[in-house]
Amino acid sequence: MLQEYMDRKYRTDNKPSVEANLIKNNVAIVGIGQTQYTKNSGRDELDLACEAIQNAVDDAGLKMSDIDGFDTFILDRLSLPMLINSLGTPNVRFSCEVSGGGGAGCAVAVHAAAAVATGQADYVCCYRSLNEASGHRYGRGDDFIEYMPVALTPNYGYIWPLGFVTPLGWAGVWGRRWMHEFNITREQLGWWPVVLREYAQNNPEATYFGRPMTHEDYMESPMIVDPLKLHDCCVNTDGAAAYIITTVERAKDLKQTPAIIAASAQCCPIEQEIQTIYQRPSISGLVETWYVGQELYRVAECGPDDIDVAQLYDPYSIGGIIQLEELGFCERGEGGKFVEGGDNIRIDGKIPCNTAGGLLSEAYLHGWNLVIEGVRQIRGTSYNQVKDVELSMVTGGPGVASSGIILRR
Amino acid sequence: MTVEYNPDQKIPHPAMWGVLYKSSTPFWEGVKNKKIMLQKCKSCGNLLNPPRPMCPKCQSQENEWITAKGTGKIYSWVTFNEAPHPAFKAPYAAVLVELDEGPRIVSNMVDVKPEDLEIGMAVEVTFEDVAEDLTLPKFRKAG
Amino acid sequence: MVKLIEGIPIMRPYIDLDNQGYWDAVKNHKLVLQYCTKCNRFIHPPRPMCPTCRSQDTMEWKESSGKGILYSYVMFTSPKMAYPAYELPYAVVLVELEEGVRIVTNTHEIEPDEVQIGLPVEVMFEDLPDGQTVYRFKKREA
Amino acid sequence: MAIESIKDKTAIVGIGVIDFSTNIGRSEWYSACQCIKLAADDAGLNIYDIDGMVKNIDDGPDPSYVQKGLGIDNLTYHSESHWGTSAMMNAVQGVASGSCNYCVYYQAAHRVSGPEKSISDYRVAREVKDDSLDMIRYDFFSPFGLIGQPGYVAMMYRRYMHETGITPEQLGWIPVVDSENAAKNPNAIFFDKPITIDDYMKSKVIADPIRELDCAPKVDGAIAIIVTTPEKAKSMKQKPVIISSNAAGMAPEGQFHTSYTRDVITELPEMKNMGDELFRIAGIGPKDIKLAMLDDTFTPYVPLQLEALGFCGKGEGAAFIEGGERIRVGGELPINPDGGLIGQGRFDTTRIVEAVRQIRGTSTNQVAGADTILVASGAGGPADGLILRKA
Repeated sequence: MLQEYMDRKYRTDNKPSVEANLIKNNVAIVGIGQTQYTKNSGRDELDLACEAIQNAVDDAGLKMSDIDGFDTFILDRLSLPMLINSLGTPNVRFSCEVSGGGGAGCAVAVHAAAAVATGQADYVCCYRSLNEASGHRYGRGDDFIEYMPVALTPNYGYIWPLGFVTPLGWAGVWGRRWMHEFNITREQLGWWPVVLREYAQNNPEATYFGRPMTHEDYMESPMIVDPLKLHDCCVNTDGAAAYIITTVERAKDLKQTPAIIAASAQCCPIEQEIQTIYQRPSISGLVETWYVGQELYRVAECGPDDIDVAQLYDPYSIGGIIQLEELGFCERGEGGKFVEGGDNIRIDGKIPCNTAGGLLSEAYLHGWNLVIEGVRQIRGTSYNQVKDVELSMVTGGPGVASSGIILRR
Repeated sequence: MTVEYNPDQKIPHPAMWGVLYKSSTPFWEGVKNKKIMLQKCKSCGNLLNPPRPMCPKCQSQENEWITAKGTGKIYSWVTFNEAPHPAFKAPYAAVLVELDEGPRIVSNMVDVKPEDLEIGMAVEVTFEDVAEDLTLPKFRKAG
Repeated sequence: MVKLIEGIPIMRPYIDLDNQGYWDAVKNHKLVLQYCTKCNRFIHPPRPMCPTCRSQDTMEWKESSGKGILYSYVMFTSPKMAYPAYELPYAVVLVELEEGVRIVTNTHEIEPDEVQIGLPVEVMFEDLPDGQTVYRFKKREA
Repeated sequence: MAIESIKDKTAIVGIGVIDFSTNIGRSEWYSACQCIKLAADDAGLNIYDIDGMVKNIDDGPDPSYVQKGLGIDNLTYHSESHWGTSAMMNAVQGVASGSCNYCVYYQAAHRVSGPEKSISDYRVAREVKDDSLDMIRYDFFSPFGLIGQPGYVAMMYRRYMHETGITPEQLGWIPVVDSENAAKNPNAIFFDKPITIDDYMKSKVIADPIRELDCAPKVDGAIAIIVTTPEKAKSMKQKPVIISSNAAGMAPEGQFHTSYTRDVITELPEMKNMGDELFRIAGIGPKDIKLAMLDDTFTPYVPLQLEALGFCGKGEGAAFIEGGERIRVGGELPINPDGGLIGQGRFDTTRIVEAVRQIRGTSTNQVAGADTILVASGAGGPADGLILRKA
């Protein structure tokens, strides 16, 4: 099982050829939009979605009626017909939802790109709208009592009744195993959240803007689920974000510098459970992220050294750091050392990461904010702009069926 | 004939959905005050039914609420010979009323037997307290 | 450890046609695992098809020795992410059984500072007041 | 270069269908694994080569579950879709865009005996906690007792009767012809023998004017369909069925079965948008279609689909179906020779399966010369469809 991963030898003979890939270099993200990220929006999610989508449409220089496709991932609380009835888009030809939770952060772009590349839609809007701070939050323990007397699925039945209902806990199990096998220290872990918080100080839209944090602050923060401390965990956000995907051909006539998709990848390796990926031979790595990285590099015909800036889906610090290993930015087991001191992931480091503050310090918008920052880095409009960005990588969540894209100028 | 309810069963309440669709709240607040409220786009005057946070014609997010006259015509109806929900006693009818302002809303008739219903029948609103915490707009034959 | 707080129900497992045998056994204080008689392989979690030979009728339930090693764990220390039916702190551990599969479980009579990767453990069962039977793991001699 | 359209870029190479039942005695997970295995056998494909999976969001277990049984190491493409058979579009895009080689679309749903909620991650949790997450704004209907799809459709149907004069004696020919066809299809378990129009008229009126026989019954079933490129199909076991065209359509003011706020409520504009796109991509018109697989979940939608897809003019649907001659096998436009959903139960992918069998020439109720077939799904809401042709 998972021999390719165990041997670190990616099979390419069973993949569609790079020439057959219609997405590569043919599709681009041309518009980005968001609402304010707050702790209590006082508005419903449909309302927030409408605003973010309108902003994305304006940003692209399009009309609302141009949008003919919609895409998001499951766990979405909106009714698509109601969204369309509000936006007034006359003929929607494509819609899709991707499963896998946060892992689908980029898979949504993959499917939208596939629709655009095959002529099934002209302009697809990928949207996300949440009231997780003030309303319902996915993955909190106390939520479960009132509405879930029985575990949700057969496989959760072996896990959830043990007082084990939160993604943070599930990830803690493989996170601890990683720390154990490679002697990763808590001091090392802390540098990921600390550097992200530094980035957020330059981003006025970030939740933690104006609230700096030192490594000492991190060390003193309370333990939430041992091995994770409060500041290892993502923020709660009310807000919405959207981006628009079309062909490179159409992008030429639009307002913005297009962020061209050089490669897109999705993967669901076997024995996948949402975070509780405990049956695999080794659980101290992220099989999903490795597959995504390999496929991205294969299609984009590049390697980790060519990537200028990365937005890694980090619902908790370990999820971000192990991804650095699996994507080849550092050796396996070296993630702790790599982030120590923070320089490697700072703006002029080896691989600047989550330059808007990521999920820990900017917003937890299920990865939409990461795609948007990935686009800004290509446009040259980031609050923490990396110099001369040619290739900008974005990934989906760790420990779930995952995804990723590489954007280029 | 008026819709009859089984007293030991809870009639489906609209309030359950208020969290997700805040836009609907003024409509149900209006019903409590015995008014039918309609959402109107401030920018182009389009009536938005059902309520929503953006006008599909002009994409404005500014809107206001107006009070409907409460008169209209039956546009279509269904007679339930079997109750799909235990709170309702079959047979009963659900009607689709086209208000004079234009929007169509689903409701029930008061004092009209299902077999006497016809498309085009002129109707006017009346309000019925069907449960302690639920008032519904219903319609009766006009005049 | 793992103390239940009175009055708060604990979640029940999702029992369906594929895992009925597993939960029936737990009720009888036995830990069984799904086993493919064609591939001579233990499989967990239970499923309707063997992923190696893709047969749908060669699977049976085989009793586990109940012995294993603590492979990894988390310790719930804050009410924020914990399930409110349990007294804090409580551990959730991943045990690698002798049969090669890993199962998630709680601990029995193991102090928080004793919960460590590599600890030899074995299964025990407890009948809860609400009629449920649960399995937990306690220390054993290596 | 991005391509202009998906015309002829993909093909169906395998179908797997389990025996339908009203009490199947196994889990949906079991059936999902089983039907994919059957489809791979049918295609002559090694299951290990499947690298894409799509499904309807509400049906059956997620790809990550099915994969655990099938032993597929990695999927490079998977997604879910809401309505009808629109997941097919994702399969087509995945293969055509070069994102995967062999994409399987599976629908495993035990709607009679199965769990009320399918094993599909958080989705169920949301529904348990908060029914709002469903697609319709029920809050304006439920307090008045307008509950359930038969009622929703009845509201539209009454208006349709008023506007066009269609009668139950005319509409009844849909279940009558469905029952004739179903009697020939062993997997259509709801009719052993044909019914007459009298039988239909005696059928219980549940939400006047909708009768029991106007609604497709629930069923336990599972179906898998494998899609790949025509090039790869050449070396496979079955003669490929080429996907000439595939499209989906939505329209303003749409709600599931309850688009009552539109100016005209007795049309299917989603279906019209979808059909126009379908014919545009395929480069053909309604006259070229030899057989139509239409959505008969609720019978009033059949004449409306005939109108929306251009098989007859507006308001002419009733006359088209009356007497059944034009829609029987051998007629001008045979419809649902497998017995439709009235005969087989609510299971949208049966339409694709029957279309594939007709083109292969292996149907139990074969239509002569059925080389170009239209499949339509999602009547009364977002619509989707396919035009399939012989290679």
